[in-house]
Amino acid sequence: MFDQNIEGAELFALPFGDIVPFFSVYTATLAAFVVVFILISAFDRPERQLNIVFGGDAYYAKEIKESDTRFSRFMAIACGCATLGAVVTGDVFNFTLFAVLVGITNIAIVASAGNRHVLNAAFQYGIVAMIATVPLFGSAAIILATTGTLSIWTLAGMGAVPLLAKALLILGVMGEGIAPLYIGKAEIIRAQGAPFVLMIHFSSLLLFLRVTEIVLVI
Amino acid sequence: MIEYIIAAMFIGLLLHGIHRKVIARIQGRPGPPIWQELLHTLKFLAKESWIPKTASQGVYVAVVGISIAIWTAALMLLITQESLLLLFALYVLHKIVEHGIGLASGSPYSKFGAIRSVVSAASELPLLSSVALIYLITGSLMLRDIETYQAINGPLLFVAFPAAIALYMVILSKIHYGPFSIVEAKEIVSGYWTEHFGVWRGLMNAAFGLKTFVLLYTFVMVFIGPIGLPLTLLGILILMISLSFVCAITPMLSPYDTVTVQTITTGLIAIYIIYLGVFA
Amino acid sequence: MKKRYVQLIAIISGILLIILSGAGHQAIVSLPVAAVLSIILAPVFLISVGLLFSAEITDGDIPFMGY
Amino acid sequence: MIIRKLSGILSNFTNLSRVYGVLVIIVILAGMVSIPSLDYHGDRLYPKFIDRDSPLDPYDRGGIPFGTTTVAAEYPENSPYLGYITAYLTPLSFALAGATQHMGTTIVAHPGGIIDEILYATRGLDTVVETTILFVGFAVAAYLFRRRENE
Repeated sequence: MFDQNIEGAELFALPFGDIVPFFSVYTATLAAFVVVFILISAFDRPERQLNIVFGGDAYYAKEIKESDTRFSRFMAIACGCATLGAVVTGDVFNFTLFAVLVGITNIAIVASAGNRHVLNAAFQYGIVAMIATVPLFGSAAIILATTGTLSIWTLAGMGAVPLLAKALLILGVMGEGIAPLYIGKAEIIRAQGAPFVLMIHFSSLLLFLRVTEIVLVI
Repeated sequence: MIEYIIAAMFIGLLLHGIHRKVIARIQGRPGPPIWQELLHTLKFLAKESWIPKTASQGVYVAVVGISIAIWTAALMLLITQESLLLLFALYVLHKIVEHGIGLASGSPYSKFGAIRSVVSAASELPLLSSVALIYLITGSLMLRDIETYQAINGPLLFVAFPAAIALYMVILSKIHYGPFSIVEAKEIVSGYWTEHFGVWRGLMNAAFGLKTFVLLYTFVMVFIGPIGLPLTLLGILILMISLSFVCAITPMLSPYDTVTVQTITTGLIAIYIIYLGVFA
Repeated sequence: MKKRYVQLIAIISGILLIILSGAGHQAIVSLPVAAVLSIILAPVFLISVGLLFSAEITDGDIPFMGY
Repeated sequence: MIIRKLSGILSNFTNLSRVYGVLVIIVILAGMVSIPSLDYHGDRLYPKFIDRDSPLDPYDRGGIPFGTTTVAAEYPENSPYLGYITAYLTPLSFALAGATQHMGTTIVAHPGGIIDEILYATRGLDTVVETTILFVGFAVAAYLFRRRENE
């Protein structure tokens, strides 16, 4: 059913009502990476950030509170699961929902940071992520109105989706943290807890990869 | 399979050496011998290695494995003639590796490298526009279809010239000493991999050799076409030398200027794609 | 990790990789399967071989936790 | 130089939402032009037949509880039990529906009501994700609130 010459052959599809998650060679590769990173963020302990006292040769290692780690870890795993959903789902609306979930969990991961600078950046990024829901859902609405379906399986290869919907979809995912808006993300990443912070960047890159595939396929 | 991996790593590291040599010669220095990077890698392998106490151990080790896996996968992709889009995905995932390497140790120096790597994430955008343009022209992203297309219609280099420029820029931003290589810039010690030493450093060196080989091979394969292994290797060598020339005579841009230049390039190509798709 | 375990991992993954490579060429295993398996095995093999190289200096636990 | 100026704007994260807003506006303005060329395909959307005289007004599906109810689906072969409980009302709802004409306005507040909506549109996973988004939002808010208390 799904054999586009864009992302390789279909390997497996899960008939799950109207939302059919499917694995092509492409999405299966992405899903494998997501699983690896979920495992890393679930089981790895955070690093201890070293701070240098400028003007001297002293340095000290920051300690992370156990309670902060727990929340970040939970949110990182949630973020990983949302990314996994976004990667394997076979439905445009479902994809946009997972994208929004990724946006929220991304901010949650750094919510425990004590650094004012990081929190400021997270706030700005949160505003963008919030605005981004408008183009995201707008694009899903336009796709449903103009084609009558949201299933990527049905839409694949039809070329029926208008350019406007594709542009809005890309723009929406961009709002979840893609260049050239990376500056917000770059500042956020100064927060500590490597396995969790890594997830912020990882999830938005995977969203970007998946949206590229969707836009090319539909 | 393993023989391809080892051979590709070997050639890639040799290309790195040639790169350094050409740059040195252009700048009027004698430069290191061309097998310097190979020796480097072997030297690092034989060094004492451990994991820093402040590091996040899992990430610290896993990123090394992941970087090898990513570029092995990219090589396998070329061998099995799978999708170009998947290659794009692997390239983007390489960003995570850079990032993870920088963050894992907790050292402020490598963290700077990691933050720059996030900032320079715009370097993926030209590749995206390149892939989209190729899809628009050939109607397929499978490498085998692209080869068939080129066997009939001649090299893509002329038909999809903007895509070639974009991919060239992408390779340029991944090569050492280039105008866009802010991530490995020397003013932040060794960039993101400052804290990876010994075995880890050696293996990463090998993985990055593999990366250079795969990227250059893709360029030749996609834009010039199936021309046999010896000619392809010659093409890779010529491409590498041209890249070294660019690296030797251009200064490094500041991080945000890099982002702006790459974004503008992508924007121009995107406009060209929309023009092709809508009006032509 | 003790040196013997690393040695064991290196040898097993190395042999598997060589078998895979041979099977791939003889078309006993299909090319994509061989490719996927070697992608998984390659990092294991290379890291364990690398650790063995450096183990010349530190016999005992490799890699040990440093400073 | 224009590149320098642009990177100056991009490098300040307080401009982030403004830059993004400008991008959205550009795309939407460009998109406005193309709207007349889009045509509406209502035929394949999930259809609803609204019976104004029913006490369950906007939500009346008709059909037999635990029997057949005509429900549109994208892939009917994936949902063999589609519409199975769509027409089901809890005893309380059933009694209310007999007593008043306005049951339809409150039906989502009853057990069976909201599930009915989900199953009717057969988009179960969407609703789960939506709820998860809300849950995560609450979790973050609660965490931030408690963090302030601790300090």
